[in-house]
Amino acid sequence: MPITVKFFASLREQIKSPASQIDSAGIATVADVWAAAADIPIPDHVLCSVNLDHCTAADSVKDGDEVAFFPPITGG
Amino acid sequence: MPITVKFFASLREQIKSPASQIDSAGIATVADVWAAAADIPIPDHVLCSVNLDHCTAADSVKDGDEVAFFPPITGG
Amino acid sequence: MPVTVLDTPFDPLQLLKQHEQTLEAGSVGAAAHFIGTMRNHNEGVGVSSLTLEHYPAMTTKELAKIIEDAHAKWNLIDALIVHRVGTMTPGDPIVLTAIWSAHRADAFEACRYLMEELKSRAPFWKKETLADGGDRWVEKNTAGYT
Amino acid sequence: MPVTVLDTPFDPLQLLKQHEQTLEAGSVGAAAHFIGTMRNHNEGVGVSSLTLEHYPAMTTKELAKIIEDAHAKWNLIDALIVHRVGTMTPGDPIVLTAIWSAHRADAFEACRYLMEELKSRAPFWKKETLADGGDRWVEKNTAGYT
Repeated sequence: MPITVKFFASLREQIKSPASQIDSAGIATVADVWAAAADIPIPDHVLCSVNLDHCTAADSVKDGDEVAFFPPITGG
Repeated sequence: MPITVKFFASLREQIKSPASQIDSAGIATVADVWAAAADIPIPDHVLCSVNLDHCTAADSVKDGDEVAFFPPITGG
Repeated sequence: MPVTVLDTPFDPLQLLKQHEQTLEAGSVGAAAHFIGTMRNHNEGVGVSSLTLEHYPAMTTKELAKIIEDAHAKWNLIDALIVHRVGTMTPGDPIVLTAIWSAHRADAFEACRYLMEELKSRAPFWKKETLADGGDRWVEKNTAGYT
Repeated sequence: MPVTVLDTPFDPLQLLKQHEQTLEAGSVGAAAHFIGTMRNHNEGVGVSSLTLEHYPAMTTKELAKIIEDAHAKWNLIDALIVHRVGTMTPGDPIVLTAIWSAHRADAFEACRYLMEELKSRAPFWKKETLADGGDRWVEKNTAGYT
């Protein structure tokens, strides 16, 4: 199964051709997902989630996970 | 002019025949007003006001003032 | 009027709606409301009705001062206090405090300030009629805002 | 449902009225509400519209967790969060948080907690369309509840 990848808000606009799915081969962490899916280095202050839970870039990722990257939250 | 005296809530019920007006002759403080108007010693925790402002029993009183005594506040 | 004392039941949400219509739309970013309502029990005992006595002239003056103090402490667009007096039954609203401001910290803090100051400074007293037919003055004061 | 995300305008006071009807009258002693509305300016610049993007599945999950956490921290009868998404204009409500409890401290503290946690944990992002026609993402995060 592939890993699903999502980018939100300003981050989505900064990345020219984001991948929405990547192969899990060779992917161990959230940081690896970024490197495989985005065409720019990971910016400071980027937030991330695995399967809808907040996480850090060092957290591990497995086949079938949904990984999302987003800028600081500004709702409310 | 006399001094107007008011007692509120449980305090009003504790005093058998409260005076609603007293002569200002010989009255210097709020405590003097109590002694002239009430038939019991001043209980602990009684609050008071002179002309609608919170005060202490030691505050001074003059002709024409309105002095009130009341138990701890329980509104809201 | 920012301060209202009523001897008949009131609908807090209706009053808030009316009051909002007096404010400039687009300037308000935050509103905080507090509503206190009569419960059917207190300190483990059933309560069937509540009578609120007050010192009318002082109440109005003190509530207006509390609002003035809140405006001095925070950056507020508007403030409202409504308090019921007389005899009420469980479920009846007793008190409404509301703040409108540009930013949320002012609204939250000032709304709580209105309630805590009201509870320590505004001359209201509660007498409960209990489910068993007896009555009692509520004698417990509550701590001020710190 | 304690958590609602809406892509159309909503009336906070109307929703509060509806929700109150589901609660047992006489058990609630305190209600605290917060309403955030869109202002027509931000950081000194006129704003003509605001678009809120979110991460739907995560938003719902995170808001439900915030309510669960509030119930664990305070003694609450009920809690409500409503959040708008999509494009809105000045004066439109953005967010509503509400708490019903027996006592006021729980209501005040939990209502603020809902807002502060929402602002730091729930995946929403604001993009402003400015009065001069340009647009900008709001990039400033706000401090959590402490």
